[in-house]
Amino acid sequence: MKSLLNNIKSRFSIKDVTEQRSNLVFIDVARESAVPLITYLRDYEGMTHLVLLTAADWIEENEFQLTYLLNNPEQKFDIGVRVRISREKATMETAHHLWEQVATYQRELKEMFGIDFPGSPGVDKPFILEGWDDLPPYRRDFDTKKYSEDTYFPRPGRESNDPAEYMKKKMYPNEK
Amino acid sequence: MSLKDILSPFTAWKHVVKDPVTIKDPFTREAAERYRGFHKNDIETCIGCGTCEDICQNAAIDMVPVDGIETRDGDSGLRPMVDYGRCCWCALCVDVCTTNSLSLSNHYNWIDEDPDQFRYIPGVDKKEWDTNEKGWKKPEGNYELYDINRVKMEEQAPESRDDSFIEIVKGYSKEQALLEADRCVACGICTATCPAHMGIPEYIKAIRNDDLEEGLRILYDTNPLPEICGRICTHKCETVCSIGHKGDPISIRWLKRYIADQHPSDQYKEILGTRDIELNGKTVAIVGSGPSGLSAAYYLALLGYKCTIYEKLPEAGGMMRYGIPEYRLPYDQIDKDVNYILSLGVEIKTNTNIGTDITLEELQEQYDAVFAGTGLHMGRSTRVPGTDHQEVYQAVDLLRDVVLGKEIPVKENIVVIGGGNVAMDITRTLARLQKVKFGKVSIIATSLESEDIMPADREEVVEAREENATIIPGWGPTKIETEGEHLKGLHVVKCTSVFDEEGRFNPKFDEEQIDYFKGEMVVESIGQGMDISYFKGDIKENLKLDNRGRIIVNENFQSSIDWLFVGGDIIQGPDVIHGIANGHKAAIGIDKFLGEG
Amino acid sequence: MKEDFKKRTVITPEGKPLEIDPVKDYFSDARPKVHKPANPVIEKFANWARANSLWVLGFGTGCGAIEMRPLMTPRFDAYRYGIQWRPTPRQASVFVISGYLSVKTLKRVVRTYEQMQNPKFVVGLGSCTINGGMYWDSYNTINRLDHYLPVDVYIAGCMPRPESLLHGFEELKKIIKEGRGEGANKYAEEFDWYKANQKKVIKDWDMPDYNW
Amino acid sequence: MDFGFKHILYALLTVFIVLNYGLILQGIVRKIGARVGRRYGIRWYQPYIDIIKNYAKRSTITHGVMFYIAPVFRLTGGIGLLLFMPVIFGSEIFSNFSFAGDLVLVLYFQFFGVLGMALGAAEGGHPYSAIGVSRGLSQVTAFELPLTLGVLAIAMQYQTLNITEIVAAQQGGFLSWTLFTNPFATIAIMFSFLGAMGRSPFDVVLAPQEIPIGPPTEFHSGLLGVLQLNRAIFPAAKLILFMNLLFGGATSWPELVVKTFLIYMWSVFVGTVFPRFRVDQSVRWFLVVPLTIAIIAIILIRF
Amino acid sequence: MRSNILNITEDRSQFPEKNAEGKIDVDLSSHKYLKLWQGPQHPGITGNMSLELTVLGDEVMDCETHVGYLHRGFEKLMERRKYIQCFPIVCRVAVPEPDFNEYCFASAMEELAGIEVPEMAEWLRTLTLEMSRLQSYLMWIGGQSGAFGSGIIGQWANYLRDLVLDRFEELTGGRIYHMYQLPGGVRGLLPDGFKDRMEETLQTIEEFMSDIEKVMFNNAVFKKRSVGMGYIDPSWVDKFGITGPNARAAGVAKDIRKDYPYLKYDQLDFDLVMGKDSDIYTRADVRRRDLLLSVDLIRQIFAKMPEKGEIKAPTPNVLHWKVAPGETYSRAECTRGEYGYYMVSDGTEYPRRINVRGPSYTHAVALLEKMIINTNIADVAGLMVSLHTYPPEIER
Repeated sequence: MKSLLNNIKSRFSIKDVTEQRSNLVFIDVARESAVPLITYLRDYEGMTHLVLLTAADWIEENEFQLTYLLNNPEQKFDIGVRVRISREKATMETAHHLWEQVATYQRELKEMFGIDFPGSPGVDKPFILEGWDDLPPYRRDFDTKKYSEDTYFPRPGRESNDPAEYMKKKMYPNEK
Repeated sequence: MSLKDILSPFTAWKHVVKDPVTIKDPFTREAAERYRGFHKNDIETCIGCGTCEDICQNAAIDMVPVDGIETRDGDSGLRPMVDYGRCCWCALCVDVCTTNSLSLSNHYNWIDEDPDQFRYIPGVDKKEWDTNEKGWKKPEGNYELYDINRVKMEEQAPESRDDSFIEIVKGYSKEQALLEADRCVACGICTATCPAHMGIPEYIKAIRNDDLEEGLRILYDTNPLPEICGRICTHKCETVCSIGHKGDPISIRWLKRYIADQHPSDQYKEILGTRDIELNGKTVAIVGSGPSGLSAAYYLALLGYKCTIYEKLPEAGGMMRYGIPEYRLPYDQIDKDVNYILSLGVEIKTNTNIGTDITLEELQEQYDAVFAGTGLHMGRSTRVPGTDHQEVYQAVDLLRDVVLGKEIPVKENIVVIGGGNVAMDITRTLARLQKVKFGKVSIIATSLESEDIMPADREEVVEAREENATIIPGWGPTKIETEGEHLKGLHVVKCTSVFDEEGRFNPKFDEEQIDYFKGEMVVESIGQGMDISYFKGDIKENLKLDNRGRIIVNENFQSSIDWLFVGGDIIQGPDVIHGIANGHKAAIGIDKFLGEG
Repeated sequence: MKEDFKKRTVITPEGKPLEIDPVKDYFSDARPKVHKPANPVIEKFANWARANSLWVLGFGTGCGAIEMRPLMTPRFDAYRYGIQWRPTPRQASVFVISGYLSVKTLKRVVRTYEQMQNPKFVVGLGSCTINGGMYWDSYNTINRLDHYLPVDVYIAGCMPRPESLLHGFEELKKIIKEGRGEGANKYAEEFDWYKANQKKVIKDWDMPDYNW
Repeated sequence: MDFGFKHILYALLTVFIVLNYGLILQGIVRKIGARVGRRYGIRWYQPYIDIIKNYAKRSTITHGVMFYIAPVFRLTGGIGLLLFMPVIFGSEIFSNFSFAGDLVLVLYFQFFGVLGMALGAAEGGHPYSAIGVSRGLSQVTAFELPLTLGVLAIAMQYQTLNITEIVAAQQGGFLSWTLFTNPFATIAIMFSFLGAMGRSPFDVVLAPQEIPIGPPTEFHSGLLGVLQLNRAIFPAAKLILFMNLLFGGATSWPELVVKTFLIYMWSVFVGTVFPRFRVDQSVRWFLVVPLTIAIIAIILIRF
Repeated sequence: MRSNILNITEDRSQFPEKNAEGKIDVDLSSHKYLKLWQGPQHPGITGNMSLELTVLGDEVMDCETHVGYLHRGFEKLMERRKYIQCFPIVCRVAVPEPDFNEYCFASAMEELAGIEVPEMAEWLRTLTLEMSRLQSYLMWIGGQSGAFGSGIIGQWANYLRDLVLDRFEELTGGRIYHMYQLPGGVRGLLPDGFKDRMEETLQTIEEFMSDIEKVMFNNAVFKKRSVGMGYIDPSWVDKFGITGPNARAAGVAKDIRKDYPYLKYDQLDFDLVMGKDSDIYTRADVRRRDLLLSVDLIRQIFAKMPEKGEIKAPTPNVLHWKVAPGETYSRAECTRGEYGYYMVSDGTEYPRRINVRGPSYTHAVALLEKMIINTNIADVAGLMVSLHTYPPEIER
C-alpha cells in the first residue's frame, strides 16, 4: 500500500491521505484528478472492484463529497477516493465507462442529491422516486419530517408532555 | 440427463405418508420466552421520566397524565402511552427504562377494525397481557445503555483532613465531569423538585458539549451562587434523580461546581453579559446577606435596581459563611460568588444591625422597597433538664464563633444532640479542634431519628465516621447530668418512632432501653429559630403572622406590608437553595410591585 | 406524465388524422358504483361463502410480505382456513397491504384495488398502515392507509407474526359474515374524498380517476 | 340414437354427478399434493365455496362480447366432451349421447374449449393472457398430435370410432384392456394426458410464477365461476375418456371412481415433483417422446 | 451458453440491431413487439420491483429494471436519528437478512467510536449471522424452485426456515427483525437448552436438504431449465461488481469471511464453496453447499464459543452518544454477496451520512438488464431469483 500511495502521489495531486484501518485508506483529491485517478487505480494498481459510489452533503461548507470506494481483490485492501465538489449546480465527470454499475449509482446521485453527471446513460431518468417535485431528498436542507407532516396527515390525537414542564405546572401552579 | 434424474425426484412422495408439520392450533400458540410483544408497565415503580419517549425513534411514546397518579417530587405523574401505529417493538424503551418498570409481554396479538384503537397506557388501561410474566425484559448482567455508577470524586483522605479545614472534595477534572455528565438521561425530573427550578439537564448538556460558558449562563439564570451551591446545596435534585432508581444518582451538585470552577470570576461579566446594566433609578434595601438576600440583590441588580445590603456581621454570606465549616465551603469560594454580585453595583453595609444602627422605618423612607432575609440564627434547645448549664452550647453559636476566630472551649469528650447537617457540621468541626488540641477525637453525635431517616446527608455521616466521630442515631435525650461547673454526660432513651401516622412530629420512646453518653460538653443542634425583633412598632402591628408565628407572604414573597418583602430561611426553613429561589422570586415580585407603582 | 400516455395524432390508413388519447383508451374513467346487498337470506349465504373463500392478492407491498410465506407454507398452512393466493387482482377478494406504502407503490395499489371486484376487503398489516410505523417521518411513505383505501381490519405488529395474521383473517371472516365488509361500497360512496387524498400524495397522476 | 326428453334429463344427471365428482376430486387431489408438502391443505369442499363466492361477486366488467362467450365456450368444451361418450358402460342412463363417430367429436371437444378461450382471453387485452393463449395453443397442438395418433391407433385396433364399442371390446378381464393389448398407444396417450391435464411439468400456460395464470388472468366473478365449473367437469370428463379408451371403462360408479382417481393420480404423481418446462421445451418433448411412441403404435397396428 | 426458442446456438445477444445508445429501436405500433411488465405485483418477482420487458414472441428483446417501490429513505431517516435510534431501523433495510445490517452498522460505529466488543458478544454475533444466512438461503431455495414451477421445495424450505426463525425468536426475541446486535455488543445470552434445540433444527435441515437435493438438484426438468441458463462470464465479475455466490459460481474466489475475516471467522475452519459453470444450476448448487456449510459453521461455533461472558461493552450513554468524526466502511458476507455500510460521522450525536451497499444494487440492475436479453419470458423469474436479488437494498 505504501508504494501504491507513493505511485499516485507522484502522478496525481493528492490533497490528503487518511489511514482509517490497515486495509482502508481515504484519499482526498481535486475534482479534476478524481476520474483519472480511479482509472489509474483500476488499470494499473489492481483496484478492479468498485465497492460503492456515494455522496455526502457538507452543507456548512457548501460542498458535496463524492466517495469512490475501490477494492483490490488480490491484495485485499480498499481505497476511498474522496472528491469535494461545489453544491451550486453540482456536476461531476461521469465514470460509467469504467464499471457497468456506475451509471446506476450516478442516476441515483442525480435524483437523491441533484449531482449531475453529464454523459452518463439515463442519468436524467427517475430512478427511485416518481413525480418528485421537492428538493433532492438526500440534501441536508431537505426536511423529511416536515415534508411528511405536511403531506401524509399524521393520525391526530397524539400529544405528549415534557416531564419537567409538566411537573412545574402541576407542583407550582402559581409560577409561570 | 440420466434416468436417475428422472426417477430421483419421485422420492418426494415418501413425505405423503408422513405427518404434516403444521402447527395444529396456531391461534393459541405462545411466543418464545423472550419475545417482544406488547408493553407492560409497573405504574407504581414508574416515575414518568420520559426516557422511553426520548429513545423511541418512532415517536411512538407519549407522556400523558394518569388518574390516580399524583405529581410529586421524583414522580412527574405522567405515564407512557404507546402508539402501536408507530411502535416497532425494538424494546429499547425497556432497556433504557430508569426504573426497570417497563417491560414487554410475549403477547403479540392485537386485531382491530378501528385504527384509532391502537394506543394505550401500559399498566393503566387493563389488557389481557398485564399478568403475562414472560416476554422481553432488560438483559441481565452488565447490560446498561448508560453508566449507572457515579464517577468517583477524589477527596482528601480521612487521615489528612481530620485536623484541618482544607476543603475535602477536590472537584471533577474535565474527563470526570464529561463522564459524569454523560450519565444524565436529561429527563428533567429534577428541575421541578429543585426549589430554584434550575435548568439541570440543560447545564449538564452544556458540560457534555464542553460549552461551559453556556453552562454558566444557565446556572446564573436561576442561581447566582453556583460555587456555594455546587458545594453545600442539599441537592434535592439528586434525591429524585431517575438514575438513582437503579444506580447512583447523577452528582448534579458537583457538576454545577465544575462549571463554576472553570471560570475565574473576572470573566463572569463577559460571559454573562452583565458589563453594562442600566440603572432604572429605583432603590431597594436588603436586610441580611444570606442566600436569599444575595439572590434578591443579584436579580434586582440585573433589572437595574440600586440595591443596598445591610449585614449585621463583619462579612457577607450569612449562614453560608457563619454556619458552614470551611472544609465544606471555603471562604474564597463564598467571596467569589459574593464579589461578583457586589461588582454589579450592589452596595453592602456590614456590621450594621437593623433595629439598632438603623431602623426599618428609616429604610422605608430611603428606599422604594425592602427585602428582609435575616435567616435563622438562634439555636433551639431541647429543654431537657440541665440545658441551662454553661457547658451546654448551641451549634450555630459555636460555628459562628469559629468563623469569627473566637476561642472555642473544646473538651476531651463531647456529646452532640442532633442528626441534621448542622449537627454533622458541628460534630466534624469540634472533632477537628479536638484532634488539634488533644491529638485524638472523642465526640458522640446522637439523634432521635434512626440511621435510615436521619436528615443529614448520607455522605456527611459517612465522612464524619471516617473522621472518627461516633454517630449513634435513634436516641432521645432525657437529662443532662451535671456536677456543679462540670458537665458529666447525657442520658438518653431509645426512640422507636419519630413521626406519627399522619407524618407529624410526635416521637415515641421505649423507656426500657436507656443509655448514657459521657462528655464534658454538650452541643445542641436540633434546629434554629428566627430573630425578628427588628420588626417594631407599626410594622410589627401590621405584619400578619400565622398561628405558628411565621410571617405570611404571598407567592411574590410580599408580606402584608406592601413595601416589605420577606424570604429565605425565615419563611422556608433552613435551606440554601430555597433561600436562593425565594430571593429570585422576591426580586421578580419587587419588580412587579415597583413597576406598577 | 409518461411519453406513452400523452395525446397524439396518427394518420389512419385512409390518410385521415386521428387523435388518440391513450389514457382514455387504456383505462375507464367511469365512477365506481355502489352495489347494494341482495336480499338478506341470500346475502347471508353469500357472505358465508365470501368469508370462507378469501383469495388474497399476491402483492407484497412492504416488508410484511415476508411473513406471507410462512403463512402459506406447512408451518401455518392458511389454506386449511380457506385462505388462498391469487396472482391477479381481478380474481382476488382480499388485498393485504403488508406494511408501509411508498408513494410509488400506492399508485399501483390504488390501481390494483380498483381492478378488484366488489365486494373486496383490505387488511392493513403492521403498524405502518395504522400511523406510519417506524417510517412516520419518511418523505416517501404514507402514514395512514385509511385515507387512501377503505380498510376492514388492522393487525398490529412490526412484523405481525403469522399467528397474528391468522387471527386477523378470522376477524375479517367475522366482519364479512356480519355483513360489515362493505369497503368497496364505502369507496364508491366517498370516492371524491379518497381520490382527493390519493391525488394529494401521488404527484404524477397520469391515469383517469377510476380505471379498471 | 333417439333423442328423447328422457335423455336430456339423463344427461343433466350425468353432468351433475360428474361436476360434483370433479369438484371433490379437485379438493382431494389438492390435499394429497399438500401432504407431500407436509401440510394439511385446503378443506375438501373448498372448491364448492370458491365457486359460490365467485358467483356471489357483485360486480363484473367486460371487455367485449367474446370475453363473455369465452367461458361458455370453455364449459361447452368440457360438457361436450362428457356428453358424447358413455360414462358407465352398459348403463342406459349414463351412456349419454354416444354414437358411432363420437371419438372424433370427443377429440374435437378437447380442442374446442381452448380455442374459445383463446378468443376471449385475447379480447381481455391483458398481455399475459395473450402470451398464455399462445403458449396454450402451441402446447395443445403439440400434445394433440401424439394423442390423436394414439387414439387413431386404438381406433384402428378396434376398428371403430365409437367409444362404447371400444369399451365393449375391452370387457372380460383386465388383460383385455387397451393398456395391455396396445401398450405403445397407451403410453403415448398417457404422456399426452400429462399435457392435457395442465399440471407440471406442462403447466406453463397457467404458470403463476411467470405469467400470472395466463389466459384466465382477466376473468373474474361469475365468468370465473363458469371456468371453475369447467375446471371440475373437463378433467373428470377427460379422465372418463382415457378410462374408456385405455382401462376398460367402468360398469359402475365405484369402478369409475377408482379408475379415474388412479388415472388422475398419474398426472399428480408426476406433476408434484417436477418443475415446469418452458413452452418450447414441452413442445419439443411432446414432439419427440410421445409422438415417437405413438408412431410406433400406429406402425405396430399396421402390421 | 444460452438458450432460446429455436435453440439456435449462435450469439443472439446482438439481435435485434442496437442503435448508438446501445438500445434497440422498438416501435410498439408495429405490433411486432410487446411491452410486458413484470411487477411490482407479480408472484415471480422477489420483493417488489418491476421489469419492463420488450418481448418478441416469447423472447425478451430489452429489459429495464424499475425500483423504488419499497423506498423508505433510510439513509435520510438515519441522518435525523441518534445512533442508537438507527439501530432498530437498519435491520429493515433487508428483510430476509436483517442481521447483516445490524452487524455492519454496529461494527462501523464501534470502529469510529473505538469500542471493543467482548469475546462472547462476538461469538453470538457470528452465530446470528450464520443462522441468518441459513434462513435466507432456505427462503431463496424455495423461490428458485418456485420460479421454475416446483412448489414442493418451497413448502419444505419455508418450513425449515420457520424452524430457524423459531430459534431466532428464542435467542433474540424477534422473529423477522431481531434487533439483537446493539452497538457495543448483543442483547442476550443463549437461552437454556438452546444448543440442543438448534442441533435438532440443524438435523432436520440436513435431512430435508438431502431430499431437496434429490428432488430439486437431481431433477431432469430442473436441470433442463437451469443448466446453461444465465451464464455469467468470470470477466464480468469486476466489470459489474459481482460478489458472493454469483461470483463464486463463476470460479472467482470472493468471500469476505475468508478475505477479510471479521468477528470469529478466523477461528472457524471452512473452505470456500466454489463452482465453475456459472449458470443457474451452478449458482443454485453453490448456494446449496453454502447452506450446508452454514450448518457446519454453526456446529463449530457451538463447539468453540464460551459458555458465559460479557455481552456488551460499556458504552457512553446511548441517548447522547457522540461518535468521533471520521469515515469508515464495514463489510460482511451475506448470502447475496458483499454487504457494507459506509458511515460518515461529523462528531455529533447524529450520523452525517450512512450509505448502505447492498449486493443487489449491482446484481439486479446493470447485470440483470444485460443477462435477461434474448432469454425466454418464462426464464426471467428464474434468472432473477438465481441472482438472489432483493429490491429494498437497492433503493433502501
